[in-house]
Amino acid sequence: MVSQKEFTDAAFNQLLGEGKLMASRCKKCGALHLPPKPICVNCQEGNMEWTILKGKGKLAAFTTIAVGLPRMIQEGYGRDNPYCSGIVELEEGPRISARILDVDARNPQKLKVGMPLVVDFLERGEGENKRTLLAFKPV
Amino acid sequence: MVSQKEFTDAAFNQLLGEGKLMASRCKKCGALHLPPKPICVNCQEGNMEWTILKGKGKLAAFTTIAVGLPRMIQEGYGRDNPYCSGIVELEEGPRISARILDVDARNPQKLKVGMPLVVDFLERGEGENKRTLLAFKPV
Amino acid sequence: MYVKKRRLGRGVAIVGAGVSKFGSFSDKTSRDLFIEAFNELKQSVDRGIDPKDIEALYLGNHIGEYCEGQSLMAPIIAGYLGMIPKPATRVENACVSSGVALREGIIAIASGLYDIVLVGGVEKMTTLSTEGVTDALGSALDALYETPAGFTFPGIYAAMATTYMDKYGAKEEHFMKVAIKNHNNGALNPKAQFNTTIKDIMNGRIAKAKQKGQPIPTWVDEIEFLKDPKANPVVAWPMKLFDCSPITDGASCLLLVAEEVAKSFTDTPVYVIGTGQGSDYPLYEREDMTTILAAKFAAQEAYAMAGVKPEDIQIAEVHDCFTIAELVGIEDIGFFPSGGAIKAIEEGLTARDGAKPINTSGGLKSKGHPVGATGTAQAAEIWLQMRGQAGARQVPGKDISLALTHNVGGSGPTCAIHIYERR
Amino acid sequence: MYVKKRRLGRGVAIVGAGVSKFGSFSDKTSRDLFIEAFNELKQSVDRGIDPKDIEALYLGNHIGEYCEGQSLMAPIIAGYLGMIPKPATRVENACVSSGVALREGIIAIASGLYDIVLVGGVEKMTTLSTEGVTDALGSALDALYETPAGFTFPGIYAAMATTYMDKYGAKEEHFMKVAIKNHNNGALNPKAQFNTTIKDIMNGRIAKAKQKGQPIPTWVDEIEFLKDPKANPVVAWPMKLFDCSPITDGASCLLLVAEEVAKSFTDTPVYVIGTGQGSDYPLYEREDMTTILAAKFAAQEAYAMAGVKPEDIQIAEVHDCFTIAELVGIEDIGFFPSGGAIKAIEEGLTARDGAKPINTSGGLKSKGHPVGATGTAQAAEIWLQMRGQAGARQVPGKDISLALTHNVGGSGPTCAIHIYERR
Ligand SMILES: [Zn+2]
Ligand SMILES: [Zn+2]
Repeated sequence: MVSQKEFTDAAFNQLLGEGKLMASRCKKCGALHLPPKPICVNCQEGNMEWTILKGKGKLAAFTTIAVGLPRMIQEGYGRDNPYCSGIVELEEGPRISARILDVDARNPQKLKVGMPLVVDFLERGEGENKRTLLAFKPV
Repeated sequence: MVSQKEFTDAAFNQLLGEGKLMASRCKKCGALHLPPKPICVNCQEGNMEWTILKGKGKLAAFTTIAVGLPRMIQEGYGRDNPYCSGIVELEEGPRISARILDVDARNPQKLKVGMPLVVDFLERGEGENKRTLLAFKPV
Repeated sequence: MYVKKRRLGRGVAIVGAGVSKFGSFSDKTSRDLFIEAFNELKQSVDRGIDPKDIEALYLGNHIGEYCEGQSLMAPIIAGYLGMIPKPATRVENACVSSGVALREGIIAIASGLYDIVLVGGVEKMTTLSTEGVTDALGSALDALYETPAGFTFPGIYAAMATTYMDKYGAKEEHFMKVAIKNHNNGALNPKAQFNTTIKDIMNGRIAKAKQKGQPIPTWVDEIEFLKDPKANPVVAWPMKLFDCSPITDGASCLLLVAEEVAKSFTDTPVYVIGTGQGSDYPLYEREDMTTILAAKFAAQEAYAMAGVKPEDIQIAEVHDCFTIAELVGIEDIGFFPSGGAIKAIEEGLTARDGAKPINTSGGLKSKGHPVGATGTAQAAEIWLQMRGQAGARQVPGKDISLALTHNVGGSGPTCAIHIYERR
Repeated sequence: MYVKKRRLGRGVAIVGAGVSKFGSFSDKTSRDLFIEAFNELKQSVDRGIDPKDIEALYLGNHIGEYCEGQSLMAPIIAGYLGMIPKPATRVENACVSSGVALREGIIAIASGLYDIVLVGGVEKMTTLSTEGVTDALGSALDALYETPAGFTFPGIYAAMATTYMDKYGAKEEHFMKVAIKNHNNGALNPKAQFNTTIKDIMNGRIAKAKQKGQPIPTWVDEIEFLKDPKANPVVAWPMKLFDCSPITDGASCLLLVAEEVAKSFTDTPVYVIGTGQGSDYPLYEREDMTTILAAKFAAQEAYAMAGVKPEDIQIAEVHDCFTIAELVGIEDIGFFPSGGAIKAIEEGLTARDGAKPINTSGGLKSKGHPVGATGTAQAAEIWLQMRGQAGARQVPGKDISLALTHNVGGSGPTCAIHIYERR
């Protein structure tokens, strides 16, 4: 019962694991919060509901990273094999940080702010450490 | 030339590696600083000299640790094999924290504040990570 | 020790307080915990508070880097509370992080810069193993000269305990009695991590042994239970499991306002009339290892500012991260003479119905010790006691008009003390 | 955006400043670095200061836990300075840690609590590998939603750069010109980590290639050098090696006193007449990703308190942790309109001899960026420039009586801005 979950990072991640990108919506003013927030930043109300997002959006900002985080180096990325991280603006309005897949990270000049993207879910880790990461890829 | 070293942790440790326990002494007021300090805490003067300590003292405070630091667990210590850490008051006056060796850490009641100790130097690590740790043991 | 009599430019009052449940919550982050405390705070402000009116946040947090890989936590928390673009600052002074955040909030209001400030603290510790927490809290020791000697955080307090035992003749039983007292109080605090007496823990173990058909322990009282190394194993002798505060997730916060506007929030503000903070060397460099100079200095400053004496204070929350710390603490704040804490705990003077009730909340020992949240959680307990809202653990037979909190960081290199008044 | 006009209870002045050499020093700890800065500070106070008269320390430090396994650093530093039992507090707001420490010192004096306060910062970064530093600084991002996306600290500024390029048409050359300008200044700063121009670095490489009999590079100017991926590899596109501030060990500190006692320390105090601090969401949540609301809010607060306008300010130290940050920064403080930084850097307006000299110290880019020390190091540069003591890099033809520092934490969730006056 998605609608009964608390509006926490744990719930958001569990939903990602189910292939759902969900935001919290303020029942009073309608503001969407992604990642979910339990108190509305707009009107300070604490009456929220879960809402599912279509997972369609456009690239709002990006970078291709050659000197990566340790976890990314462990995935095989590095100076000769950069990866792309971006901020995606969803059709519903909110923006979120995500891995950007299926792009040529060695030629960042070819990537454009505004390019259309669709959500993807990236599984990492095993067993207890299994986690679903939010990702997007070109349409 | 010990007397030309800066009064730093690096110098103190290098001296430990040479088997020397050394303090900084304020040339103005004579106060001893162990570990070495470059500015005298007593009179705010910055004119110090190195002085070697005899390495004799007594136990001023102690504990036997069953739930140890990760580095001590790596050395093989643990709940069934506690180690002793203590604070030693040297004959020259200053006190310092040190490993306490050659005592029965399973029977801490037998250890006494005031018991006489003598300095020892404990080598840990290899190559670049080699480090000499300050230790004391019963006379 | 010369203590300058200091005056603040303006008076400050607490008009709201909130504390999350303390415990182990695998699905809650620091943000979730702080929001839980903040929601309670909002409810506690008698005439209400619009979060948009809050002008600044001071947030205490100690080991967020180790536990959640998160530094720069204050603006993130501010973002969840809807406080952007107001200033948000993290204070890190180990276990006195939010005690100092409280002090900074008071100072900021006194400066004239703000009228309404949120102060608080949070710690999310249970993401780490016991070994990981030992490592993380160990960072509050002197990393160059204490940790190479193998000292842990319990270990350094244990060393303090051995000098205290040597100098004043304290026995392990005295430490145990502190734990028993604080669990007795924590059993009455629904927010406490260990919301139960040590006697009930003991009886529970006996019942469980019976149920499982195991050999039935023969403990006749709590002291015997605590002397059994199977029930109460050594962590760092003479500190055993029941001498140590637990690993805790939790958050707490206070709403501070300038004295002149306090009555627009509530008819019964709690005024902060004294604040003191001090520093000390690592344990090995202290002249006297049975006392904490940082606490003595902070106490003298706070008393001087408040214009009151230790004998005027009716109750106190005292930093009992380890049982030895409470004994040293009640001496450092002048409630008892040096070594006098032994007699005080023997005679029950610090019990909830004693002459000087200490740690009615259950203390860090029983309530739990989310390190960065502890300072403002202590003040939140005083807030409840002074307003007569502490429920089952309300101090009996006393109308509390003067109280004190004593919050220590690390092994004592830092301490913040506050004195509270209900007029 | 409504900005309340705030007033401090008392005025505050800087009467001394010290900065350690910035660079990579394998045998120095945080303590050694801070003492080096403090020794210079003591020399800088015209009529002298007895450290025993200092009443409190506010210390900025960001990643001491990662670099030295040390939290609770403030009282340790206080101990080395002979300040025990005076209060010592660590402020952690990432790269604005000492900028906020400065603000807290000002607030504390304004409150009436202290007359003489030491503020400063320190970072000892070179104990870690580049990978380790990337991990440690990454803790200042949103650990729940930015680091899982792979963002690093350079990466998040790089993302900001792509939106800035998209919105205003900035090219990679504009970022490069910021680096060239700041190295030109840093070449004149003997404390700078990179005490050399990019042209000299380029010519050095050419000379080295000749000497070694290697193919001689054909760069005709610094821009060509910086466009060569072998000379200037991508870190996080479009940010390349020469767009990024280095990994630095260093410390800095300031002596703050109440305005009414300033003249007893020096005839030429530098008065702090405006302080502002703001917060913002992580980058992904900001309405406009080409500006930092925390900085705009802090600037407006500081200008309102000081009663001056951007056009009145003669020089500024601006937080150029990455070259894009300086462009955004000089817009956020109102020196140039949105997108106007492009033209400013093209036309040399921010050069040392330009209309609005920015980062005469060399900035974080060339001087180095020991993160916790940067805020008070910026103020120390202003102190020198305002007193005409900046040596070879003294701004020509200007008698500096109004200046500003802009110090940002993380990707912009926090910012502190100060305005200084010489009367
Ligand atoms: Zn709403
Ligand atoms: Zn001296």
